[in-house]
Amino acid sequence: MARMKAPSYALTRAPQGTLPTDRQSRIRGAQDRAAHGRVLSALLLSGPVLKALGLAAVLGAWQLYATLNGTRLTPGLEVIGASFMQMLEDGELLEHAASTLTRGFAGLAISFLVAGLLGFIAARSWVVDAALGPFVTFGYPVPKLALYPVIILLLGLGAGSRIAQVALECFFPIFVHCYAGARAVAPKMEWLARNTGAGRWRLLKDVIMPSALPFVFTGLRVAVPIMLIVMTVTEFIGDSQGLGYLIARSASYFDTASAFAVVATLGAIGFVSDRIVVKLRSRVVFWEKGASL
Amino acid sequence: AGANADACAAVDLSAAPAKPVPIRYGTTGGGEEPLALLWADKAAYPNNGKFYSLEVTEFTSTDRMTAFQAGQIDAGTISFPALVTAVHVGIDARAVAALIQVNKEDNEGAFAALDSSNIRDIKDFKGKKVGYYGPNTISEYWVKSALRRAGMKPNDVSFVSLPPPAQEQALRNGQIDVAWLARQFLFKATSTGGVQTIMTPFEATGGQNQPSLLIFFSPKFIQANPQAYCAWRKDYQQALSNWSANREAAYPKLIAAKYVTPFSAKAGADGGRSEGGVIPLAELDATMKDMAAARFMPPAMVQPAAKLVMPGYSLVK
Amino acid sequence: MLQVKHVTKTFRRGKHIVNALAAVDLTVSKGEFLTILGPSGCGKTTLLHMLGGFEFPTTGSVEIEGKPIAGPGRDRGMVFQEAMLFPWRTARANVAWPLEVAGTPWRQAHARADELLAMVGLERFGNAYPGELSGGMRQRAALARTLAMEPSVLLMDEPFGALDAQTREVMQEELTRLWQTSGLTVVFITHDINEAIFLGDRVVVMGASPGRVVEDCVIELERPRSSETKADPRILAYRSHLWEVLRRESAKSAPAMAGAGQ
Amino acid sequence: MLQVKHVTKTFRRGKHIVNALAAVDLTVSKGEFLTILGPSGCGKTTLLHMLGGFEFPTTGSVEIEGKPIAGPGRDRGMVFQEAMLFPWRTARANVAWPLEVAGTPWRQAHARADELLAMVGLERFGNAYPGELSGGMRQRAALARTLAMEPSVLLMDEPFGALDAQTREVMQEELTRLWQTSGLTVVFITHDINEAIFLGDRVVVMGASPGRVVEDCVIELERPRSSETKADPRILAYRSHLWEVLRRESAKSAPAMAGAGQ
Amino acid sequence: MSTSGSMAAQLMRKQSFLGAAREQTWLISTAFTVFVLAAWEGLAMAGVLPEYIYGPVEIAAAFVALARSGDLAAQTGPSLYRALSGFFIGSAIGVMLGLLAGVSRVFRDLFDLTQSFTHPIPKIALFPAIAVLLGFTDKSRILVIAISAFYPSYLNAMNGALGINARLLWVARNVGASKLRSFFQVVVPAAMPRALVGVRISLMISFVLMVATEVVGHSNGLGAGLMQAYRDGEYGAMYAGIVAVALCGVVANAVLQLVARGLGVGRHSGGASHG
Ligand SMILES: Nc1ncnc2c1ncn2[C@@H]1O[C@H](COP(=O)(O)OP(=O)(O)OP(=O)(O)O)[C@@H](O)[C@H]1O
Ligand SMILES: Nc1ncnc2c1ncn2[C@@H]1O[C@H](COP(=O)(O)OP(=O)(O)OP(=O)(O)O)[C@@H](O)[C@H]1O
Ligand SMILES: [Mg+2]
Ligand SMILES: [Mg+2]
Repeated sequence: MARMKAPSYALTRAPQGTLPTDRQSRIRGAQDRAAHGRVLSALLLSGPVLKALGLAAVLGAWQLYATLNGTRLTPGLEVIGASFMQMLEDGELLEHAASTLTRGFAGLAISFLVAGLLGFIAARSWVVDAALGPFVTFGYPVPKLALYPVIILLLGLGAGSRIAQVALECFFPIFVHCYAGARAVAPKMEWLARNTGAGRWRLLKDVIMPSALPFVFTGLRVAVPIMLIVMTVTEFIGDSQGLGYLIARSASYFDTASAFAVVATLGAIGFVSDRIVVKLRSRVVFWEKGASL
Repeated sequence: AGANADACAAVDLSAAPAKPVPIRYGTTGGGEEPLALLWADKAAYPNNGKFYSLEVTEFTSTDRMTAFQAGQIDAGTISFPALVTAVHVGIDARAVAALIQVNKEDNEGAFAALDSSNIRDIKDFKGKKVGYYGPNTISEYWVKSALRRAGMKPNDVSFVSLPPPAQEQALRNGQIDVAWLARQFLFKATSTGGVQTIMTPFEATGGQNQPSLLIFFSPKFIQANPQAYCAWRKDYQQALSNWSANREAAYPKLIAAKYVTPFSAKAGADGGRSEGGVIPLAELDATMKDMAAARFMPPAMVQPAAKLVMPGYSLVK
Repeated sequence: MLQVKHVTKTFRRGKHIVNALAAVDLTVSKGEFLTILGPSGCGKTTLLHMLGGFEFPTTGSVEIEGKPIAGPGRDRGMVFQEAMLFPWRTARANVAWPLEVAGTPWRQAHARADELLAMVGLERFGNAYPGELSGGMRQRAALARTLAMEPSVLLMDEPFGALDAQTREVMQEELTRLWQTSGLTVVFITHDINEAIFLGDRVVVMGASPGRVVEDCVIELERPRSSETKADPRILAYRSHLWEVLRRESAKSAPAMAGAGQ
Repeated sequence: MLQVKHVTKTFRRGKHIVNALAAVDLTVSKGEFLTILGPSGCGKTTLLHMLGGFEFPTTGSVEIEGKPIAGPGRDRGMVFQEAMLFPWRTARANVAWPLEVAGTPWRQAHARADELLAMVGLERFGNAYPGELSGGMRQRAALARTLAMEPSVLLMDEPFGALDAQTREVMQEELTRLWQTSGLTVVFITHDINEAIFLGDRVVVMGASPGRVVEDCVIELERPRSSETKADPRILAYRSHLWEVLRRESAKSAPAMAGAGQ
Repeated sequence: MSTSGSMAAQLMRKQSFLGAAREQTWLISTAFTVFVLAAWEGLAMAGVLPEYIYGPVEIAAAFVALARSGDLAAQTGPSLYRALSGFFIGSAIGVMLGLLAGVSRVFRDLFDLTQSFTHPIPKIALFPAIAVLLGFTDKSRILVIAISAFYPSYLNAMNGALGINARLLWVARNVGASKLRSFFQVVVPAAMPRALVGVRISLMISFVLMVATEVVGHSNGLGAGLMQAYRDGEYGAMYAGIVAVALCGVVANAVLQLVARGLGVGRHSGGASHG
């Protein structure tokens, strides 16, 4: 193993933190250009700071609006925060959030299974593509929310109708993304796969899926918020569960602060889900690193 | 002049202003027929367009108060619980007249169950799913009041919030066991058959007269435009008496104005109107007490009825 | 046996058509090593794609063992002009893929992949992703992947184009050894006349405008060929002959290039 | 003048690091034609990318006229190892793009693009999209695009790798002519030793494990060089010398390749 | 309008081995559609379906009735105005910012947290707050639609830009192209196929929100009309409204596809890198 003149070319373990990354080198290059005054801007432009700045800007704008406007309809962050803590202590918030999440993710899972599968099949088989074509073209611009009454009539007012509504509303975004993804395979790569004699399943698993993954993840990122939105809107009516119900109830007591506290909770839930999806994406689709202008 | 004196008596309605004052009014879209006559039968109410002009916008219940707080409407229709809550949280809206009155003759609607079910009165509600219009609506109060009277607890039933038209279907599909059916839906359901009335609001509240739907105004608006307001109020009272006198003559006009559909017109007489649109303060107080007792409303919200109305300008007794 | 019978291929480009191949006839015997030379754009790649079953002739037919080629098959391994590695797989996993497809157990497939990578001089880069390999390394990895398929026909499109002279020689020797021990049929496109002569049993020269076969030259050098063979005077003769043909072809196509309208 | 001063470059691959270049020193004078040879994966492309300003050294510095290179510039035209044409633009529009960027009127830019396409023998393919061009055609189009920039330094990464011998000779002559008339500085990576000698004022050989300069050889052949020059006996001498160096380098890296653990 | 063909052409370059003739595709599309409609109608006629689920013929009749009454024409104008204005504003800004975020880490980081936090908030829940600012007017509705349409376009454009082969941008930098020019002439075309997937979703969301916003506050339009019909238990008019909304969506989508094809998307495979 350890040969006498082990070439430094060989792969060696990087001593932690000693190696400048590409970007650091680039920054260094930039620093060479203008020797100083860059430290502050480098700090300001660092990832975490920027991310926090972006969010702070939005929240700050809200607070400003609230302060200037001063009506009960746009409560300030401190009022919303107080309502939030109150509901958290009551245990109400968690209970309703749990109800929303279990139903919502159940719907999303169903949608992903069905739409993902159909999307891939339609992308790869012109017969299925042709058969589904008119339904996709006509079905996807139809606001599925308009069908909710019918769904209630069919499935009742509990979990069933909500799960169905979420599945229905998320169906097309997921379908469209999976369809586009399954068609984004580089032609030569597919030739190659067919050359090795890869069967349908192989082709799907090892070539089409990886090529489609960037699209699928975008689909997921689009679908999670749609799920939360649909859950909220459908919970405005029906059995008294979920964050949507909580919003409706707060609104009927003209308790805007509580309503916004619930809305913020929805934002937080969506935020966490989105972070998970983003982390997963960078793990799974590691070969798409992005480029800078 | 004191709270009891009618301030409108002092308002001069002989000379109209150069331009009528617009009253931006938010409606709910159900059971407001007498009010709707003001624009559906405009010719009969010449003050509309002379002293005031009614700009009507239809809202869902919570949106209406949002619009009001944002200064986008001056007046509107409000349910009694919503009024209590609004005044309690400090919204500057005060009731000036009654719109729907729960009383013995009232047929604005009823709680109903399927013939095939074994629900016959409030005692059978235990563990059942009851359709209502949502939290803090008057339909919730009626159920809770009846439950209290029957010696039961509010959470003996589970409430299912549903928009009015969905109630009948949900009942027939077994998604709920008891539905709250407003007049035209009750009419439709009973004419189809298989559904029977369990209790009316009047029965549910133990025979208590009470206004369930009120008209509110912004006190600031009235103070700034007493003439427009009083002219409107006069017209409204006129419309009420016309409505009581001859509903059959009014329906075609309401249909033409698209306020009601021909079908709901067939649902017929209502009877749930207070004489001259007057708000009986004593009834309000009694109802609020019952609301608190039925655990529909936190006791902290109970307040003297006089605080809910606009002193001087309201039709009260 | 591969047979290309009177094949033409036209591509449509908007309103225009491009005649890529005109009446190509070609037979490759079993176990033969055929090399193809020809000016840039004369249709070599197009022809090879047809043998692979990826594209189809506009007229004429392409047959294997007397049966028309209906699509790609594991029997005909293809090395594309661009490496076309899967960016989501390491070099090793890329090479192991055809084996996994064939149902080889994972461990075995990866062990074999390591052997093949060693053969092309990439043993230390098994864990590297394609984006981290140099151009020549990618080409070698792609070659290893195709070899993993153990095809009976090897279709290679300028596989050593991005390799330095030394590595190229090593690879040529490896390929020759492999071919001799396994009875492979090889169709090999190159731009290097020496390579074409050194490797091939037969060198075919294609001409452009439109693409067709202009020279079919049997190389009568003994096997096994070694670096001494390279000094053989016959090689020089072949060289100058093929060079002459190529020059004539390019010259012929050059004015045609300039003259032909769209 | 381009100066590479004690440059090292390390790539990070997960937990491992790859030493692509170790202490490279190199100076290219103004107007010089420098060719680079070296085994596959020795870091030639990496070095060229640094001269282009696309990548940066881990240690050391790369300078132009005494100033560190901070980024890409129009003065240094780059021909990439892969053609990197814009797939959504026709060949003509691809070549015209640098001119459009420089503010040349559309009509003029396209006229000039047609000239350049003709120069690389693609006059009939101005309307073709890159996906419709053969490998060699794409390479030529990419070259034309870089020439359209009229850079003062030309950085070329195996630009003629996918060309047949004949086309290659034509292109070599064109390039030489261009270089002689314009005072260009050229850094040219190739795997063809003859090409390196025929084109270069100086040939640099790089070695692998890790990448560094192992030979710097001035070619003392008179200009202009013609096809007769190719018969010059000195060429043979250079050839065998460079070949020897390359062989030694590859040989040195080969056993290391086999032995080095991960 | 060819359905599957255009679906494919718009999204990505088509490269199927089993390329089917246009007529075949058409035949299958028609046959399957007719089959489903016939099955549905059959069930409706057999009385298997509940009373409130209409058959296709009944819905068509209701649609014709609504169209005859003139209500349809009156409702379509304002609805389309809202949906399309919101869609244009939202998706245009979304695509632009998304592409910027794709190529600039600063932009990406700046929008990152904000995006993931605000995206899942039901915009319709913000309507009251917006209405305080702009009133229960078309302005508020368009704003809500635009905000909602923003996200899918943003995300897809960003991911499209992230997938660009970095070397293409190197070429641009080498040529000395300004950032602006590189952005419009390299990033935009390379990312367009993916960005358009997002624009498609945005269009869909715009129509959903069109219906949702027309239910809030006072409104006219298709959404308000169909909700009114639903409230009145006039299911025929409700279904007719749904069909009308669907038709608007379909036409808008078809126009979008034509524009995409006019822009040349789908003629090439974009700049996404593959090894
Ligand atoms: N998809 C296509 N659409 C249109 N024309 C094409 C297409 N593919 C190839 N061609 C044309 O067909 C001709 C032959 O191309 P091919 O790739 O076979 O050439 P080649 O001999 O491999 O060239 P090279 O040595 O440069 O790789 C060229 O003129 C090319 O422009
Ligand atoms: N992005 C990267 N990440 C990790 N390693 C890299 C990366 N780019 C290049 N390398 C490594 O750096 C070394 C030099 O690569 P480079 O592309 O410069 O070689 P080259 O001399 O151009 O070879 P070729 O002649 O095959 O093109 C190789 O070992 C390669 O694996
Ligand atoms: Mg080729
Ligand atoms: Mg290289």
